[in-house]
Amino acid sequence: MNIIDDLILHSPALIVAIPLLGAFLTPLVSRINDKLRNIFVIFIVLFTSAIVLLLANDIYSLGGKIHTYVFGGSAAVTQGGFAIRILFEVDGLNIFMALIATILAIAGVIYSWSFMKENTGLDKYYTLYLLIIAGMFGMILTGDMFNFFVFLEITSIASCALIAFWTNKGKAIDAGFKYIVISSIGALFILFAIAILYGQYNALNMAVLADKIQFSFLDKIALAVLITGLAMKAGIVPMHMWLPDAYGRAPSSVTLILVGATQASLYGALRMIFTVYGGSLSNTLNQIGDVNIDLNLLLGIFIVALALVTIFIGVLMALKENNFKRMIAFAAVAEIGYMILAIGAALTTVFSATDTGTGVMALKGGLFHILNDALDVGLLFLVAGAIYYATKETSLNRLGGLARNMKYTTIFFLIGLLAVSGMPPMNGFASKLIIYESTYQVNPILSIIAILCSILLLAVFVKVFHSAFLGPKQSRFDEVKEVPKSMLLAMGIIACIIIFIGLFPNLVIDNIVQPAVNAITNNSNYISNVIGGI
Amino acid sequence: MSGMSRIVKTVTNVAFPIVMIYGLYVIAHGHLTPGGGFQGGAVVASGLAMLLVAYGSVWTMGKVKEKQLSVLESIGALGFISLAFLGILMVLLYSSFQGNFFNNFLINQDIIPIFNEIGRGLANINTAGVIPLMNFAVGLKVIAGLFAIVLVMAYATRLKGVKQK
Amino acid sequence: MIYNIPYIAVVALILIGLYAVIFKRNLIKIVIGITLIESGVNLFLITLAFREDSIAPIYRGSGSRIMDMSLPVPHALTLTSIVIGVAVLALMLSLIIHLYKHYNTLDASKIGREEE
Amino acid sequence: MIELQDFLRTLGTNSGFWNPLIWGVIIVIALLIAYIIRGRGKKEYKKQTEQTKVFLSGNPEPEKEEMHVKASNVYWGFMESFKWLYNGLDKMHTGNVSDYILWFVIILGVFFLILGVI
Repeated sequence: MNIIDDLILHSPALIVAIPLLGAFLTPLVSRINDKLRNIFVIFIVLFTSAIVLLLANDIYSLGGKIHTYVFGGSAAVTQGGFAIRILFEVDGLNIFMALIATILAIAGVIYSWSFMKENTGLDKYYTLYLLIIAGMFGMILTGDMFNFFVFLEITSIASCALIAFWTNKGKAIDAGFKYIVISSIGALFILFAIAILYGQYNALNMAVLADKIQFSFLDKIALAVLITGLAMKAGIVPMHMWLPDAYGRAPSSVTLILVGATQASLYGALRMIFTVYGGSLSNTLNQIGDVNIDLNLLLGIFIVALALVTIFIGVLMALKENNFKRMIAFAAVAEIGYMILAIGAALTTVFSATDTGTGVMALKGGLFHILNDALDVGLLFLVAGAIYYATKETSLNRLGGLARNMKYTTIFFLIGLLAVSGMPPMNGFASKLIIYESTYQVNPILSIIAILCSILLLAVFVKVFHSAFLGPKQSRFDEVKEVPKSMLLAMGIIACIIIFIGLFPNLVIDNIVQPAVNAITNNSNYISNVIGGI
Repeated sequence: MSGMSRIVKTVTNVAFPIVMIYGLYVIAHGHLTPGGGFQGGAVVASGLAMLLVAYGSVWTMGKVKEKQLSVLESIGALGFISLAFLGILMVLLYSSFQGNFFNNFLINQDIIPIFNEIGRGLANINTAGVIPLMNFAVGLKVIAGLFAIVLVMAYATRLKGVKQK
Repeated sequence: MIYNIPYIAVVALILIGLYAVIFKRNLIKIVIGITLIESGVNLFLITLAFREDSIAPIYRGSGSRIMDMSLPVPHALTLTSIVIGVAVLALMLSLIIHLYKHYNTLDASKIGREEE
Repeated sequence: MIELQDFLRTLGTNSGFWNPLIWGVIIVIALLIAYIIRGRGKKEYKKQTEQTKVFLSGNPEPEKEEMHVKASNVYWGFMESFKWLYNGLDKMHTGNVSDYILWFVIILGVFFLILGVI
């Protein structure tokens, strides 16, 4: 199978390049026929997904393998030990995030077929959509700091344009403007940090940087700027306020892919903390007054504090909100808090020698929750979009009795509700269970707050379920019908994956999450593999 | 805006070809001198923007449609990406070739020897393999893209001005 | 000391830009602040590439003085950052045009406040 | 690669386990019990008679559509008792992009403090 081998060999480049090619072909194809364009876009996304699956199969079949791809030549030129060329480095964590992005991309494109049908300017919509997908995959797969910045900007520019896609609504344009301001400032600060690192070590490659890093004064500045910038892009309280605006005003199919873009930023933060700075965080002491504290402990405690605030404020604001999509966006903020909670808890313990698996357990839960959150929140956004499509209403106050008209949508919403609030047997329960247990071993209060907020999250979605789907039949909605098949198909795909993961969580954890955890905790393997490969 | 005075138009008529030639020079010599596709494209686009300012957006919109520009932009981007793809596909042509994405497949080969040189002076445009070709593609994209941005912005703000009066 | 002046300018540019973004309510001024931050970062990158008595990094065969060239990578990074900056600037300005059409104001505290 | 027994394995954590299939069996048993209890209800209940009509102390029954509790009224008591908290939260969410950046700078400062830069 020569061609399959070639595809796998070149897959990191193809995963980014094919959506990019598709993006620039879309305006030309849409001059021929609209239907042809839709089929073309779906074909491009499916083809990319097939390559992602091939690459994933290749990486998982050889445990601990890191697929290094050199752009522009067969080998990276290393005159004097410099990695000049751009490298794509794919390990367990990268491919885990890529699989999430794949699911979201497929569902989003299928959903767009009917959801956006009545809009004009769809050639631009699909171009930008494929650009977001390409940028997201680029952020996830790249092993080069500057390349990460470039793909971050591609993603944010394209998603800003799509957030403001409904230009007849002032609030949508306002949300787009806020998003571009936030993301360009965040990205500029990230570039500043990258420049600091480059100025010191003459390298942009993540593995080379991780090898060389000294944790000097300038590196500390760079770390602070990197974490803050990426945390803002990931929507951590108190830098979350752009998120309800952007998620709430964008078309639902765009919101789905924005969830993926947000989590790509979260991946970036993970990569920076654990891989690039991982070796030096654990053996650096920080002096506060007279006491010396391990830096990773201090950083972990602060991240845990941010996470608790994130969960708490996200849930409370969601409870108050009456706009359907803004409410789900606040719930998404809370869900991000759970991931950060697990990551912060892991950061406090995973580097210490006396750790008895708590840190690894927490990381497992956190990463598993990234997957689950993308699916659950994504499904809820799709349901919100379906309701908007059918009724043209966004406010929960004016909805009611929709379960009588939209049977399947109601079932999908129920699945998403149970999953997002961590009810068994859905996938959210499995990951939250691990997070509760591991954080309990760090500090019991953390898991108590987490469980309480999870109950509040259930209350939030019970409110939605009550006010949108239950209640007497409303005469305004007599004409409302079930949404078209492509939207149902997209929701169905995500719902099936949710139920599958919920029923067989161990299968997913052993085969997909565990390699990602290994990739995070073992940064010396990453360094030796990549530097040995060039 | 509906065009400026005759003096401005005359000066624009004189300056426009010079700006164009300079921009195209920067694009074509991107691999030999400082510059390249984006810089040259920006120079050309600023020349076109000068035309837009002097003659007004309505006149320019009559000459160039935004849709044509977006097609040009797509073609430029496609050229860039396909040159990058050719780096992989060159494996099919020469069997011993180990190609990667973005590979510079025109240097160090013996099929088309004219591209196989190293530039020693400003006249050697056929050096550096695919880099000049990529510069052309990027230049085309930047010209079309920047001009489309300026044109659409000028046109949109013009409509607003009419409404207020 | 004289080599530190660009870095002082970098910090000054970034701080002025942040000031404009945080304390100004006019959308255009916010955009100007972002461009100032961007210029600061670009200046920082360019300063990193500087070497004393260096020549432009253009390879002209075996006779080139490779070791005397200034670093080409930060130049490329700066150029990429400028390109991205142009795209962001164009996008922000066109969004402002749309916002002005909707609300007839550029005051950030009066935009997007209507009840639905 | 993936065998049948993998599907049946439980999710083991450090101090316990979770098996959705056992949970499924239990939920089926619970539903069965609920059905049995429901089967022991009153037999003389008849549909479409006076028994099903709403009795509001003799007051006329309002329109059915207006009986639906609006979303903003669902957790009214909760909102009212936590008014102090929500007032603060509302003050925080100004919706101004400048304030978003201000929070960014504040968090950046805190990170600088923690990492020992300042």
